[in-house]
Amino acid sequence: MKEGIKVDRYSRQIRFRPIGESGQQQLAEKHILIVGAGALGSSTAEMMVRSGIGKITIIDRDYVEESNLQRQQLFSEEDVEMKWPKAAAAEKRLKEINGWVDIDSIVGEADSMMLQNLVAGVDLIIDGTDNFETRFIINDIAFKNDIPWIYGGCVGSYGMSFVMIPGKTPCLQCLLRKVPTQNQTCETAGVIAPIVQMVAAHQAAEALKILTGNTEDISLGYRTFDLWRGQYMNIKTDTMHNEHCATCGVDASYPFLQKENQTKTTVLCGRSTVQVRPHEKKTISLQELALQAKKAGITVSGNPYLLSFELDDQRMVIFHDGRALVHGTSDEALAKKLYQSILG
Amino acid sequence: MKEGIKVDRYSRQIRFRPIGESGQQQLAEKHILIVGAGALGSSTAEMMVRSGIGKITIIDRDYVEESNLQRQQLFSEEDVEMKWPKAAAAEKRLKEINGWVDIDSIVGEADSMMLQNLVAGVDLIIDGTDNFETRFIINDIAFKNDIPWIYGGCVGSYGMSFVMIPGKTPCLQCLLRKVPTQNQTCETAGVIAPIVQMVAAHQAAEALKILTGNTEDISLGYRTFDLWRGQYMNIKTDTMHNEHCATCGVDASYPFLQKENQTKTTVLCGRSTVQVRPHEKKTISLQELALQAKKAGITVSGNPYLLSFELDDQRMVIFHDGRALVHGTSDEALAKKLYQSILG
Amino acid sequence: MEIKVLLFAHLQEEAGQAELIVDLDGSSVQDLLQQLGAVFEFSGLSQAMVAVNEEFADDATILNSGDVVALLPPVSGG
Amino acid sequence: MEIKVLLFAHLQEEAGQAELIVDLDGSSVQDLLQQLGAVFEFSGLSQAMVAVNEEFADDATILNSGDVVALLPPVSGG
Repeated sequence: MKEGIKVDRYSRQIRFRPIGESGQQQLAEKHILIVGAGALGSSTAEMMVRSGIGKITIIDRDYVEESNLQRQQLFSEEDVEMKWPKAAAAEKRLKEINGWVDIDSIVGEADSMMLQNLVAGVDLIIDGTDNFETRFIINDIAFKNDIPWIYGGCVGSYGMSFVMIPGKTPCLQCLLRKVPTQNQTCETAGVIAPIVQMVAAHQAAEALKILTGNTEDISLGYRTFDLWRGQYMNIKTDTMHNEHCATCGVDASYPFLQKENQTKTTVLCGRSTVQVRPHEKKTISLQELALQAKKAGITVSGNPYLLSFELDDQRMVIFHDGRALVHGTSDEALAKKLYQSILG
Repeated sequence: MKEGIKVDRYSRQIRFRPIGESGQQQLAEKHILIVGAGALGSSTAEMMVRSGIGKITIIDRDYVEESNLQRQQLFSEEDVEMKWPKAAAAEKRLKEINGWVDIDSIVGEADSMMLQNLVAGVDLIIDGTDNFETRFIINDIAFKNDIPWIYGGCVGSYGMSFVMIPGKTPCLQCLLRKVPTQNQTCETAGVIAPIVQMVAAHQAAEALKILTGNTEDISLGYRTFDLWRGQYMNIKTDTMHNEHCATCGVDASYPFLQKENQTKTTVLCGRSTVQVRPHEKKTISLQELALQAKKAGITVSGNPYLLSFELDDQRMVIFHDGRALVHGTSDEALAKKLYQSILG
Repeated sequence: MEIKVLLFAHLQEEAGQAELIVDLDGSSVQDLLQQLGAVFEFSGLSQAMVAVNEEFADDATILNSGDVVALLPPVSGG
Repeated sequence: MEIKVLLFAHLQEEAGQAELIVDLDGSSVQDLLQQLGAVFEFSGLSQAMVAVNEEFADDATILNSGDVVALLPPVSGG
C-alpha cells in the first residue's frame, strides 16, 4: 500500500455535497469485507477501491474460469489462462487501480469460522456470494457483531438489493423465513452483465451512505428490478421484522453459526461442480501432491494456489487449504470418492 | 484480434433465453460506435466487449487524469502516470479482457466530419460524451444515417438514459428543443461511481436488446433516477415527437452537421480547461515540436500521442492532430493565445 | 374481487405475461397463490416473496379489490 | 387546486426538499413554473424537462388537481 492521501484524485466525489471533504476522510478510515469475488463482488470492490475506501478484505474460494469473463469485471483472459484464484486476481487488478488502498485477499471458504475471524474491525459487509447458505451465515455474523450488511442477488436480467442494519431493519431471516432451495432459474436463466452492474450500483451507493455517515439517506426498502422487462420496485419491509427471529430477535441463537461446519460437499448451482471440504482445516503441500500425481500418471497442472487434475470424466482442482472443486459431475458421492482417491 | 468464436465463454449469456445461441451469434456480427471513453463510455465499452460484440469503435479526445480514476473503470494509475490517451488506454484494457473483439480506438475530436466518417457500417451508437454539443451532433448523424443511439448522462447521484430509434421514437431535439446551456450542477455537483454504473447498465441492457434483435423489449421511456435519494422514474415520450423537428421531422436539415466545424475553442465544464482546435485537420510532428520547445526553455514531456508543456500558470497538452487542452484557465482568448504562442 | 398481479423473473416466463388480472375467489394472499398455482405451472411459487401495494406481506394478509400484488422469487446469483 | 411536485437533482437541494405540494394559482405547467420560480431560488428552472403523471409535457399543458409533476434537469456529465 502506498502512503498518504491524494485529494485531487477524489475531487469529483468530494464535490458531491453529501460526501464532501469530511465524507472522503471518513471513507479513508473505513474497512469493508466483501464476501465473494464473482460478478457482484468484483464490481462493488472496484467501485469502493476507486472511491478511496481505507481497507478492503475480499474472500473467495474459486478461481477464474472462461465463463466468468462475460460479467466479472476485474478479470482478464490472462487470469483464466493462469487459473488465478479470484481473490488474488481481484487484488492484483485493484492494486493497479488504486495503490493507496489496503487490500487483503483471502483464497478460501467463507464459512462461519473464517468469517467470524475476518469481521474484527469491519465497518460493513457487502454480499458478493452466489448462494444462500453463505448469505445466512453472513446474516448471523452481521447481526451478532452489530455490523451492517448489504444483500445483492441477480439472475437473468433480474436482481435485487437490500440493506440490513442491526437494531434498525429486519434481517434476511425475517424476510425469507427459510433458506430458499435452489429453483430452476439458476441453472437455466443465465445472467447478463448489465443487471450485475445495476445491483452493484445499488449496493455501492448504499455503502457510500453508510460509510460517510449519511445514515438518513440510507434506502430502507427492498429494491428489485428487471432491466430486460423494465420493472423497478421499492418495497417497504417495516412489517417484516419478527421479534422471535433466530438471528435478530430477542433470543437470537444465530443458527447458521452452529451447524455450518458440518457441510462437507456442496453442489455448485448450475455448474456441474461439487465442492469438497475437509473435516478440519489443513495445509497441503501442492508440490508434493503434484509429484505424487505425476508418478501415478495423472495429468496435473497448477500455480502457487492450486493444482488441477485431469481425471477420466472429471477435472478436480485442489487448493492449498485442502478444499477441492470437482468439475463435470453433480454427484456428491462420486466427488468425495475422487477427492479421497487423490488425497486419501 | 484473435480468431474464431468461443462458446463456453458466453455460456451464461446464451442461457439467458431472450439472447440464446442466435442472439450471441448476432452480437458477434455487430459493430458499435462509442463516443467518449470517460465514465459511461468506459463502462459500456467493457460490458459490450465482455458480452462478445463483434467490433467496437471508440473515440475520445482526452487523456487519462488522476481525477478520472474515481469512476472511469478501464483506467489504472499507470495510465495516469503515462498520460495515456483515454481511447488508447481503453483499447489496451479491453484487449486484455477479450482478445476476440475487434477494437478500433481513435484519439481525436468527435466532430461532425469525424463522426460521419466513423458511422459507416455501424449498428448502434452509444453516448459516452460529457457535453450536449457532441450529443446534438450524434443525434443528427444517427437520424440522418438511420442508426439507433442511446443517450446517457449523469451528475452527482442523478442520471438518465434514453434510446432513440429513427422512425420510431422522438429524437434528442424533440425532447430538449434546444441545447441546454451549462448550469451550476456540472461545476459543483461532482459525481459518484455508482450512478455511472447505473446509467451504463441501462445503456448496455438496451444495446443488447437492439443488437440481438429483441426489438419488442426495447424500453421506449426516458428513464431517470437518483441513487442517493432513491428516486426512479420511467417517463413516456410519445407526445414529444415534433413533426417539424430539424433532426427527425419531415424536412430535416440536420443543423448540427452544418455549423459545427466553426467552433474552435470550448471551455470544458467544471475543469478550468479550454480545448483549442485548429481551423482544419493537421498532423503535427510532436518530436520536432518538443525539440523547439526545449530550445526555448519550456519544460515539456510526452508520449507518442501528445506533448505536455509547463507554462507560467497553465499547462498545455497538444495532440498530434493539432488539438490542445489548456489547463488552469477558463479564458478562451488566453488559451488561444498560448496555443498560438507554441504552434504559431 | 379483482387483484392485479405483477410477475417477476421466471414466474413471468412461466405465465407468458408480466401482469395478470385475477378475479379472486377468497380473500387472502394464500387464496391468491392457490388460485394461481392451479392455473399456471409455476416452479417455486411457494418460495416467492409477496408484496402487496409495495409492502411485504405474508400468506394470511387480507387483500382488497384493486390491490397490486407482486410475486418476487429470491435469487442466489451474484 | 393541489399539485404534487417531485424535484430532481439540484432543484431538490435548492428547494431543500424532494416533494412539494403546491396550491396552484392557474391551470398550466407554465403557471406552475412561474409560481415555483417566485418562491424558490432555482437555477435553470426554465431548462428542466417537465413530466406530468410520468409523461412528458410542455408549458401549455393543463394540469388537474392531484397531478404529479416531475421537474428533471438535463445533465451533461458522462
